[in-house]
Amino acid sequence: MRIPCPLCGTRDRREFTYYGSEDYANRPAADAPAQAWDDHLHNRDNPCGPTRDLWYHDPCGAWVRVHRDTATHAVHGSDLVAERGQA
Amino acid sequence: MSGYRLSAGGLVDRSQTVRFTFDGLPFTGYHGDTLASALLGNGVQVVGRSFKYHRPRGVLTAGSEEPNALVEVLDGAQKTPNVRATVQEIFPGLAAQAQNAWPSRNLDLMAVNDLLSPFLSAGFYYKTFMWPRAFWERLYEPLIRRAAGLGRLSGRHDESRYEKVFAFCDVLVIGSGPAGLMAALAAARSGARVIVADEDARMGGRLLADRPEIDGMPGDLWAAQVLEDLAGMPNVRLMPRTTVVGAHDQGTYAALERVSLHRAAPGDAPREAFWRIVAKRTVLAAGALERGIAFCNNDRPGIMLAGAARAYVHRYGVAPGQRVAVFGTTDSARQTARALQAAGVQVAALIDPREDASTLEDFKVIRGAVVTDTQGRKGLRRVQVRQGSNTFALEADSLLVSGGWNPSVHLACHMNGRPVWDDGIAAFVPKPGAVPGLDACGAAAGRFSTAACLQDGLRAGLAAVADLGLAAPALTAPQAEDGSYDITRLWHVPGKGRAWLDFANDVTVKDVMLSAQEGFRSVEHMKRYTTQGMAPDQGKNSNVAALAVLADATGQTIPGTGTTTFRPPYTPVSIAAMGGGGRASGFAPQRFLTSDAASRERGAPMIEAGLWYRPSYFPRPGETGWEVACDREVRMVRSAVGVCDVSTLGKIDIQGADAGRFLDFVYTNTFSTLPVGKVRYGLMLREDGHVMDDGTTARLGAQHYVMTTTTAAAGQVMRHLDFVAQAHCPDWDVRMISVTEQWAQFAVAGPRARDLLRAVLDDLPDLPFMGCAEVGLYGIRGRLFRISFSGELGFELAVPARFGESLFRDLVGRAETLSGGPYGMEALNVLRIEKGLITHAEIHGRTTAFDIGMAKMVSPKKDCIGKAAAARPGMHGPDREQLVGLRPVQPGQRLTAGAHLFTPGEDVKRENDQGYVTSVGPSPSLGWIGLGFLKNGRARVGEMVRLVDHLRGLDLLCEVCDPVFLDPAGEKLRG
Amino acid sequence: MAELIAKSPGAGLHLPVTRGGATLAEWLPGAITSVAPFAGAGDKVDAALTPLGMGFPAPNGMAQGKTARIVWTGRGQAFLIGAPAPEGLGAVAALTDQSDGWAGLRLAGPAAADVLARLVPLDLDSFAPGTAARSLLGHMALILMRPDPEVWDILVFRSMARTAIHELDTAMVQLAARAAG
Amino acid sequence: MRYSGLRVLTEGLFGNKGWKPAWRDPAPKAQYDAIIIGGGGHGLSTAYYLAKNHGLTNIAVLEKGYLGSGNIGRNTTIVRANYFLQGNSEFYSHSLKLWEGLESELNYNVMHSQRGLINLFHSDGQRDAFVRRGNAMINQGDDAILLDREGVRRHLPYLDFEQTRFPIYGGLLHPRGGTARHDAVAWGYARGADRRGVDLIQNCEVTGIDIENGRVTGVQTTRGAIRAKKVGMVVAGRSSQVAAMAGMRLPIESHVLQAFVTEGLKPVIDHVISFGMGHFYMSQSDKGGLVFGGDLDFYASYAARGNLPIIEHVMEAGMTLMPMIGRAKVLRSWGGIMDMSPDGSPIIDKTPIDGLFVDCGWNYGGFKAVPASGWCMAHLMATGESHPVARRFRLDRFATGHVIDEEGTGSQHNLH
Repeated sequence: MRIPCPLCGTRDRREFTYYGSEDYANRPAADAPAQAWDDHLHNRDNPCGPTRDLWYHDPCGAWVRVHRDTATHAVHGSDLVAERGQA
Repeated sequence: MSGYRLSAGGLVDRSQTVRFTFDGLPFTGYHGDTLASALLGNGVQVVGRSFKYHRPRGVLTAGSEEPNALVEVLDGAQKTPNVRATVQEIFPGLAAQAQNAWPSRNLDLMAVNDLLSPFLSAGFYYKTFMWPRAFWERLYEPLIRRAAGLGRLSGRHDESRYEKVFAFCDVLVIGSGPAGLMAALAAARSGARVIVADEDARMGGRLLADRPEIDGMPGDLWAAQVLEDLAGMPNVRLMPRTTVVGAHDQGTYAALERVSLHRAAPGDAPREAFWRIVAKRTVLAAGALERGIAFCNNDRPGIMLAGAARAYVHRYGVAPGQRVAVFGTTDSARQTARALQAAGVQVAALIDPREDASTLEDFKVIRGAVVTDTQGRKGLRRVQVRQGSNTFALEADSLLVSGGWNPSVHLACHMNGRPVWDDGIAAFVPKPGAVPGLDACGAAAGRFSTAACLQDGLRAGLAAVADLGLAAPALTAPQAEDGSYDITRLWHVPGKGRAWLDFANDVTVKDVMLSAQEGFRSVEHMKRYTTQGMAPDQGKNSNVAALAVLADATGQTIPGTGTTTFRPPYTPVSIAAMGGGGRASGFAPQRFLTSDAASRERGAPMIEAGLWYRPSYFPRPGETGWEVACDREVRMVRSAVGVCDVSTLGKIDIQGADAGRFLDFVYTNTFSTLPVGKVRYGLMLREDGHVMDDGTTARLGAQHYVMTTTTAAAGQVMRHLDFVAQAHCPDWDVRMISVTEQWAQFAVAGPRARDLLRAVLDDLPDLPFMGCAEVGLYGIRGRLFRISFSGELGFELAVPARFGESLFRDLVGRAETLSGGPYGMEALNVLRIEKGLITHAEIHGRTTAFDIGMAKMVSPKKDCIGKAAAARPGMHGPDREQLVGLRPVQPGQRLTAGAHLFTPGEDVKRENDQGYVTSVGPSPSLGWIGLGFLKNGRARVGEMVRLVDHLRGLDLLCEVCDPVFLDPAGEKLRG
Repeated sequence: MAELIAKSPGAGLHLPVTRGGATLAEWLPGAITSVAPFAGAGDKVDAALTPLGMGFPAPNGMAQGKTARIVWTGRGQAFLIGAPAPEGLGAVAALTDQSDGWAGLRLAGPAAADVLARLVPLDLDSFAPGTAARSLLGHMALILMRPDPEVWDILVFRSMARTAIHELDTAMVQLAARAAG
Repeated sequence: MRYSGLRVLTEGLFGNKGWKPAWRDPAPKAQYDAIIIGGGGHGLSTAYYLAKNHGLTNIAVLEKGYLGSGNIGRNTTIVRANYFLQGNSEFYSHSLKLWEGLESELNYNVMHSQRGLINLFHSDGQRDAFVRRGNAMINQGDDAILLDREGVRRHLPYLDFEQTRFPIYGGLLHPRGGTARHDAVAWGYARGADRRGVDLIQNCEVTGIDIENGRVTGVQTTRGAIRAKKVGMVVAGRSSQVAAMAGMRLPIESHVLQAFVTEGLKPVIDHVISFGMGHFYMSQSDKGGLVFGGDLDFYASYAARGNLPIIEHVMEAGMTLMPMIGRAKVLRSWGGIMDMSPDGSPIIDKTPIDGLFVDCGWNYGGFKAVPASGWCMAHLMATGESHPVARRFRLDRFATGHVIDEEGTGSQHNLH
């Protein structure tokens, strides 16, 4: 499997550390209700199909949001977590 | 004796005789022979025994799909089981043995199973061996295990060399037959970077086995010409002896190269290399595999696939028998009969089930006929033929069978795409697009004539080139035979006896029928119930026929029955090849301290800690065991001064206008208010509210901090900080980088620490506890932190790593003049337990700030990572196990980490479990002491608990105490 | 003792070594400073680097000045190698001294790329001379530079020098033995 | 039809013509007392125990493919009860006891073989953690023996004690740990459930869950609507998709776990070996293949296939620990779809919808749980109360913080 790092280019999966769904990047406000925190930390759409998830490119230190498909392993693109659009 | 070496012909080098042994007997072959061709050339017919019934078996194929001729090669630690004799090239001194036979392949006592076969039908073992219960493990299972299996491992470490390689190309061509060569030529001439991989030692594919005429020349010569052309191009890499075994995501292919398995003395060359090939486009030109026909006793030695027989004649100059019969449903059979006759082999008859088959041959053609049975236990003697209502016998020592050809669809199916049934050829073909970027062509796509293969290969090559945006070269396919493929479907000739499908696992037509009878009617159920297709050939020879039999039994069509899943690897790959480089210390990098050599010189046993090697203790002459040394080192620190290399701790440099604010966010406590020149202990939570790590962070400047992490968590913390910065506060001005390796850092601890530092530093600054400063020493700059992990007056001195070893030697030498010296991990551990300081033994991932008595460190004034989740009801309260100190009621008793705690008087059982011990150590002043977690522990200080360690036979009473055993007011470290 | 003895990461590790068409030697790059421009300070960082004849590099980039080289080493980060940080850089970028944190190795010769292909998951044919990359050497973090077509400069963590040299040497031995067969 | 050695003999003498189908092939009825969605190991055992322990026989198991088509047939067949934390401890202990009587219970030889499981450790700290676990096992009434280095050598003389990257300090031996024949477990439960009247309906995919006023009333399937007042979702690997039909969002992320088997070999490995530092475990099947695996591929996936980095990592782990397996050839690899929960422990609980129950989140420990999972899920569905050994496997424990995190890696699904 090969993952596109927006900085370094497409690299072998072995250069990356996986975190999980992009839900982890959307942190609730400190005073958000408990349900929001439960959803942030635990509950997942867990789609069989297109998804966006978070990968760390260990060599360059960039957190990358990858647009890919969990059913086919197709990778459609990626962006930097720090510069991610809201689309 | 049946097979023999023809007096001429073949592509072997008859000028080079090669001597080898099989089952201890000497044989000779020629350079270029496989073990199978050499054995056939020597008339050896029985090469092994079958898996279940231990039937004598001979060579069936001429490729890696061979189900029968699996042998052990080499001896001692080099012994290699389950080697395909059809792939293994002979070399001088090669020693091979038959396997799965006892005492020998010719007299195998396990063959009694063959007589018991009525009772050993599919799945019989699920129905019996259950009584009495204990007999399964003691009697039945050991018997089954001994009878099963194939070859033997040596039981000794595989010390050989293996290699892994990465490669990249524009076009990967898999297979070098007519289709592959044309594809490669098209791609290469366009300027694309091309890799051509072929399983065989010699490239050319079926062109070598069939030698069809191409542009007026024999196919093998045409192939040689094209290969020479390709070899001369700098953008082409030819990889013979290389099997592409797996198609993975984004154009990544796994391939196994047999680098030196054919060499008598490989020297330092690897045995095998495991390639990871990344290709923009792939042309699958892996050809097709011939399949047999199920008839009674179709597994006897001497029965071979028809196409394989042609390969033995043309490629190796070997005849499969003295008098051969040929039986087949396609013209492959006729072609074989002709080829053998042309080579001078006596052809008994061609048996063709087609009523309209031509009889115009120089040999007898029996049309509208089938083979119904065979005779000859250790070698074929007679073939029973039925033509219409007549049955008669043919004398033959070899029967060559063709039931049609199956395209090698495997790689095209590795990404879950199922192949598609093609009724015209009665076989499955690859589903286009099933593997992105992969295009099947030639026989692999069901196009069987040489001309069609050449044209289709060219098409695939040009298509790949066009996809890549390269200019197509001017290239046309050469002229070649273009016959149509005519097949009569014949999967199974009905009869009374056993007709084999899966030779390797001994699965017969009856087994598949029984499976359907018992309700195992889906193809996956049938496979799993009968083990059809699960043997070393993975059903390459038999799966399609088995499907057909199942479809027949269940009244479904073959495509309606479907296939089982194709999974990597295409051919089996050694663990050593895929694990190349992992042997011994190669599994993970080794990290060495700058003080490593100095510690080892002092005899320190080194222990592994997060890839690093750290000294356990520094033994002195006469000291026996670690406890004596540890005791001395602890006393030394408490009474004089000790030196310890703490460079393994993670160090992260954090700078920027928002650095303080950022630290406030990742730590539970506040750092933005920390004065420059001061150090603070910080507690870091995971977002789920549990403790991630702890350590000290120093403020070096207004916008400059350096954070310390534990050794184990250094990488995790760096990744976490990057995540928080990039995901949650990307606009903050924070810059982070690891400086762990830049600094060699040494703890200098004990009442005489200042004396030691004064001798080393240009000027010892008057640092308060938790202060830091830059210092000068020996003409260089270092950093001095007044922090302590021992409870003593303590400093950590950091210098650029190049000076680490020298400074360590200097500090230790000077410490010794002050009655001090180095101390290791054991003493460090006792020192910190005496002070109730925690490590990852305590913050093991399930502990909260509340558990370790640090709830108050979670600042109420600000948000921080983990704060919200830490507020969940289950994360605090009296039901939680809390950090406590433990000391035995009877002085001198030993404690053990891993023991569990109980309330005295209660039964020792899970329901009553009160907690457990995490760390223990022998304190010179207090005896054995420990840290542990106890339910509602802080409220129970002063109570007795019962400590039980079943595994080490310990059961004693302890007093619960505060985790800080020594100097609770901290007078020593502030002194 | 009047002074501390400086020890290079590769000291005692039996370099240089030549096997077949590749030579592995210790490479002593001199001063290494990490440069991470502060927010919005990109232009100022470029300006501060101008005296060295270089600017802040793009990803996978490397610039070679007369005495020094600057190499992209990660998101918002580069290593200035071979010269001290120029005046004023520290005010516009976070700097750290990395001179002692890395073991430098130089692999050179016609077989060098084939040796690296045993350990580095990069397309080395497409790795243009004068560029750099962050990647892996086996299981180790790697900064790889290709100053010349047949010269590869390698930085790995100092503590891993022994493993890196062992793995490179093993690849060299096996590659050379293949050629011999 | 009762299976026995005598039956095998008599059938063998008469051409094996008398064997009957292992289970019926019924058409779905319009209504059942209870429906189990999922004909894998857990679903089949749930149905079996609903019928056997609770007398509910008007029930159906709905399977979208063939019985046992999920992870029950794609695992490394390890059976053990060696947990540390309360919740897991009592549950897996219960499961192991059920395993120990499974052949006679089911009249089916599932080839449960207590070959002994050895967890290796490589430092003092790891030893203490394993001792803590071993003591918990004994406190629970199970078995554990601490082996020092020489003890490990006696059992596993072929390990590399000299050069391996992480030196072997010792091991924790769990004598009752072992393996079983995975498919046989599914088939044995299926046959047992069928014999008690349960309808096992294959090729019947659930496409919707009918809910009225907060109560479940039945399911929609590719073979029509089926009414039932109780529905159990036992569909590890597809839990999120099925739960979504009921409007639920589960704390589950699906991951791929690869496993491997080599060509057959004469007996060489007797135990189950677990090498935590390398994330590697191995045993040898009765057919002679070395069966082994490692860690997840670590990215969310439903593709049931993996990639090379983890494959290589697993092989490298094998080579550093026991290089005598180097020349064994991997015959086949496969990938299972794992329901990864945020604490690595499963869920057996009611849902906010009346009559709808969920059994999921088995991470990669589901095989050994098959008997107890079915036992406890059946108890829950029949009585409406959690079984005592499964009462901590609550759906709301993540919200409340009562997590059961054996690995201590926190709320990141792929780290367990």
